[in-house]
Amino acid sequence: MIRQFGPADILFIIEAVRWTLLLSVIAFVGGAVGGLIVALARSSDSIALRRISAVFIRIFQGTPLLMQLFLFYFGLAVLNLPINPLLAAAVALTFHASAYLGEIWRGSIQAVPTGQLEAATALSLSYRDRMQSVILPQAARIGVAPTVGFLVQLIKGTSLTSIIGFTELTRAGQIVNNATFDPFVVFGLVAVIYFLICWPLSLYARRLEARMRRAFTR
Amino acid sequence: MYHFNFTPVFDNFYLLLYGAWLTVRLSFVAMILGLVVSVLGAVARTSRYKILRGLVGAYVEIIRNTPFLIQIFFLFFGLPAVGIALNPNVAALVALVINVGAYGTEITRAGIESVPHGQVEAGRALGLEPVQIFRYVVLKPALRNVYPAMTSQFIYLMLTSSVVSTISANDLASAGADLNAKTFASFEIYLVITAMYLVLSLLFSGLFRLVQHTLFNYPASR
Amino acid sequence: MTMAQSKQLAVEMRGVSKFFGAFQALKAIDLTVETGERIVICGPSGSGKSTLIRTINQLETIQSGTITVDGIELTAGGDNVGKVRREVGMVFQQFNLFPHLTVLQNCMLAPLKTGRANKSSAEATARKYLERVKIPEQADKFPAQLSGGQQQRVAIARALCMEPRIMLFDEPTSALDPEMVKEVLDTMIDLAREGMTMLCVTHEMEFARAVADRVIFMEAGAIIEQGAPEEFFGNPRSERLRNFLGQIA
Amino acid sequence: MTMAQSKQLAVEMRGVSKFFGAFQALKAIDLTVETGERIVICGPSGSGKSTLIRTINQLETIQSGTITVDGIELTAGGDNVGKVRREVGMVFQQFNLFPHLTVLQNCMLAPLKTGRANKSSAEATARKYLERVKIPEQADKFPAQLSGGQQQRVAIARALCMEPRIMLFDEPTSALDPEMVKEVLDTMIDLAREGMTMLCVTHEMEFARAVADRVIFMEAGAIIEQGAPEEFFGNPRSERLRNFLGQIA
Amino acid sequence: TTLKQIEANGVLKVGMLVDFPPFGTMSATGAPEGYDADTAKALAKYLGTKIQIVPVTGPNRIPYLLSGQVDVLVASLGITPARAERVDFSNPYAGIEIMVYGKKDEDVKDGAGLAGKTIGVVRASTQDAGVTKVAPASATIRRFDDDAAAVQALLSGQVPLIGVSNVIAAQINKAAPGRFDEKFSLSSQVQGVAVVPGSDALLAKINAFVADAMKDGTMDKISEQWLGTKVPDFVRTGTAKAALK
Ligand SMILES: Nc1ncnc2c1ncn2[C@@H]1O[C@H](COP(=O)(O)OP(=O)(O)OP(=O)(O)O)[C@@H](O)[C@H]1O
Ligand SMILES: Nc1ncnc2c1ncn2[C@@H]1O[C@H](COP(=O)(O)OP(=O)(O)OP(=O)(O)O)[C@@H](O)[C@H]1O
Ligand SMILES: [Mg+2]
Ligand SMILES: [Mg+2]
Repeated sequence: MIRQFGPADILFIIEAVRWTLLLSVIAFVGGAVGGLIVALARSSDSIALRRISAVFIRIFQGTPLLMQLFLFYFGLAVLNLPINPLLAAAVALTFHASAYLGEIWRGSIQAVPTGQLEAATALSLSYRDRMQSVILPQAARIGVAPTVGFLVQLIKGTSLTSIIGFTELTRAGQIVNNATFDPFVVFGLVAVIYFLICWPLSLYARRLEARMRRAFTR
Repeated sequence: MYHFNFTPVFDNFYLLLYGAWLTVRLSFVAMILGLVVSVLGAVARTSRYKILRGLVGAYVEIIRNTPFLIQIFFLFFGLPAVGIALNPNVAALVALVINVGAYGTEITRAGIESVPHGQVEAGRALGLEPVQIFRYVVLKPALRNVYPAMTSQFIYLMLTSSVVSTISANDLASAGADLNAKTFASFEIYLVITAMYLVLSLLFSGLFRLVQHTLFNYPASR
Repeated sequence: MTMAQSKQLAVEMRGVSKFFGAFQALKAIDLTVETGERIVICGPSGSGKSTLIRTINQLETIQSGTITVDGIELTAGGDNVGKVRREVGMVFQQFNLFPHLTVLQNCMLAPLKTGRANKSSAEATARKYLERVKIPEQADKFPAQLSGGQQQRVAIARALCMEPRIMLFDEPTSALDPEMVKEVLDTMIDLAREGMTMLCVTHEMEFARAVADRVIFMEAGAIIEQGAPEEFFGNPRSERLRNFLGQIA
Repeated sequence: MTMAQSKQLAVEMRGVSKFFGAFQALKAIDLTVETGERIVICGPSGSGKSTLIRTINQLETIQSGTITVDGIELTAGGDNVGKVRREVGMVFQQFNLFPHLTVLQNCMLAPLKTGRANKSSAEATARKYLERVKIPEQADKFPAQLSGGQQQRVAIARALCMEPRIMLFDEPTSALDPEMVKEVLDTMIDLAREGMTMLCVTHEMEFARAVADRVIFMEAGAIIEQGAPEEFFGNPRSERLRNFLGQIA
Repeated sequence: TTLKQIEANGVLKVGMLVDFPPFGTMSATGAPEGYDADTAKALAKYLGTKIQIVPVTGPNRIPYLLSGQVDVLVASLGITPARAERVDFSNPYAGIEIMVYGKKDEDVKDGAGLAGKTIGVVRASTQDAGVTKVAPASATIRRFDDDAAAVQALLSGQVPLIGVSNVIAAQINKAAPGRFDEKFSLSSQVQGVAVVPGSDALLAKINAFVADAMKDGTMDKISEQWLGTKVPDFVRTGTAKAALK
């Protein structure tokens, strides 16, 4: 039954990339929405909102993504909610990304000088307008580099969805390896593919970061 | 309807506790060694020698852009081919150190670059050697400046270590998996383990705060 | 004081106290400012000058006392805070222009978002006030491309675009290089001459002499002395004020 | 100039040129400083004053010429740079105290690590010089807990703890608030009176008048004029120096 | 899920391993295949439903079943008393022999011979249970997540011995002829289709299917295709009850 590692296997692994990418996109989009809410709650005036969001962040940054995926998948089923793996992965990754992005963006929001908020307040802008027109555009500039950096982490993190049955890149590698017993070629290929996806993003993040530094030390 | 049954979990709780202790020990040693690697890496990354900078740069990029799972696979199954068969627990430790060292190198480098150049010049003007300047003038303020980034990387390291069970290394996650194999009370077990990881990360956060108070307890210059 | 009278007043503060934690930054301040009056506030660092004027548009909330601005009682709740902020313009030491918006956009933002003007009328107003502060040609630049003096004049124009009835200035020239102080002071003097009600924290005594109706000296959260400029500078009553004037001369 | 003579000299610079890329910051400077001499260097911004004194302890390397400090030729290689740095103390505009060390630790670090003293003698020396700069009671504070003037005095004490034969000062008072300038200048005057060889970049002309043996005026990387203070200030020969003195007065 | 519901849905959701060749694997085109896959397809055909194969892993296959993610497991699940406490088993549809296998020069003949040795197994597998039972305290048992990891550990020299099935052992022998041999047999083990406890109607139907398929040669065909032999007698005549004795 051992078969030679062949073109079909390469194709199988490469095709699995779409799951890696799809899950990353879902997690990022979900995390962006959730992260914005968390960041706003974290930097709001309401003590209750700040506390709740802090606990949320604590939990999701304080436990392994592996465990989160597992609990969401089996847990929702335990609660008699019929769910499919894609939905479970989407929910778990979204929560995970929300916690991290929320924390990154809270930092960005707080890095905007307080004078900006005061000026906007003195101009009698509403909370919504202050955030939308004054604070968030500036925070976005500060936060874009660490956000791209986190995206890399998220892409790598989707490898853990294999535990709930996703045949994404890492899992595809394991499956092919089980049939071919050729771990170096198989995992080497998998590593190279991850690198090709992640490295450009890392470089981009570093460029953005350097640009930010220049903008501030001008 | 699922029937919750925590009895098997708590009957075997000592196994999980032992696993948690292994995770703490593994992460803690990896943090210390990772810090050493980070500092050395950062020095190399800011050194005059282009080759050294390039090598460390490649190390950092490769590690940061591939999943930990793949790295640990290579280390455990790959090294025996060149005659180095690491015991799974050692392999897990080495993999974690290599991994956190890559992130830590970047963080520490940013810290070193955040120390004003005037500090180095003052050291030079006082007749200190470059190594002394690094050790006594630059290092502490550099680490202080990036301490929050470093500690959250350490927490992340502790959470990532849950993956080492794949190479049969022993930790909290593998203790849970073994218990799962015996009792099949999966949901209960993972719930408890997740809570235990949360407690561990809170404990580590507390430890880091304590370290900050004792080690970096000087007022920031304006 | 009857209701009818207080309507004439631009600002009326009664027993205003402000605490930061246990520290009392304002100690039962009483202050009335008439419509059209120009007030200069001075005093040593930390005496509460900024805190005082920031309570007027509620950038700082107060713990006791009442503040009435243009007949609107701030502490009465409702949307009074919002109403007052629309009547009161503020200029900061650090300019606080929005760096991601052009000069024109900085000036148009608040009128547009508060529903005060539509796009074309907001732009017309913005250009009018940029003209008034003498930098109409900078409308499409970003703040970072302007000198400090120009930025501060944009900040003044931005506040004016809300057509406020009262203007607050918090050390508007102290972050400026010496050669730019004059251009900003000139703008402020123009404004004062046109009859704007102004409260201005500044140590520019020439400005005080030129336009102030009244100069107020604060120390340790209290108003120690106040009077018309000639009297204030020529004949300071308290020892502390004499010392202070000696230092800043 | 014979060998025997140059031994008497604290600093001897011959044809020293310094380039930053293509830009020449020092243009074939010749300068001799006798032991015990007090020199003040002034000149417009960018004229090369800092660069000049920084070449003396090799914070800046030079491209041509020779520098001899206390008989040790700097450009000759070997451990000469280290030797010279141990003979030369330096005080910076920005203090550059080590923020993570207490005042005492700041003063003890270099003597301990260069093997000049053991722990107890280093501490004794440190306390002696902290006494000399009049802040013995601050020994256990961190730099950030001190005022600017106090920090600069600690910086002076720190340099003195290496018991240098020559002290370099690069605008030691220009980052200070006005009320703190005097305390630092007083410390420097004391030091000068005790006979320390000093090279001091400063625009404090009173200091120059009080203690300088010679004042040097630089412009565009060259020494344009030099002389004793009375002559230098009273009777400036060049047009440029006259202009410069007019500006800073 | 009850039999009625499955019939009403028209789809049988089957949990299957895809990293356990030749029982469950992925073809080069990404479709599940193997002994289990063919058995599952035959079962679905027998029930008159469509089939949906859900890939599961060794450690999580039982939770999959119990949480309702799948209707049945055809996942090379050996019939053991511990598992029978959580799930109900059909009569066996396949069987394997579990053995300790390792380097030629390792001199091990029985459980006691494992003293002081390191042995790799797949976590939560029958081998795990078997080795754990016979190995003395001084033996080190290393538990891996799947067969590939355990086999890889053997091939790379990380462990000198592993607990495996005869099927995997045959594959290793093909990959590395002459390096390894069988040390001793742990047990023969039969595998059953697993259902949620109490699904009696479903279980009865599955048992009927197994009996039919054994008789009409369906299972023999599957076995010949994937294992190269007919269904052995200990499977053909075995029952779930007997296996749990
Ligand atoms: N957010 C705050 N939290 C705590 N204390 C504050 C805060 N803002 C101001 N203070 C304190 O209140 C006092 C008055 O401050 P304020 O800024 O009004 O002084 P000021 O007269 O404007 O001084 P300056 O001339 O330095 O601007 C000071 O002692 C200051 O330390
Ligand atoms: N590291 C450097 N790289 C490039 N150019 C430099 C560097 N340091 C100094 N310069 C240039 O050399 C010239 C002399 O600089 P220097 O700092 O010695 O001037 P200065 O007389 O001390 O001026 P200031 O009074 O502003 O301190 C300046 O034109 C400066 O721009
Ligand atoms: Mg103020
Ligand atoms: Mg200089």
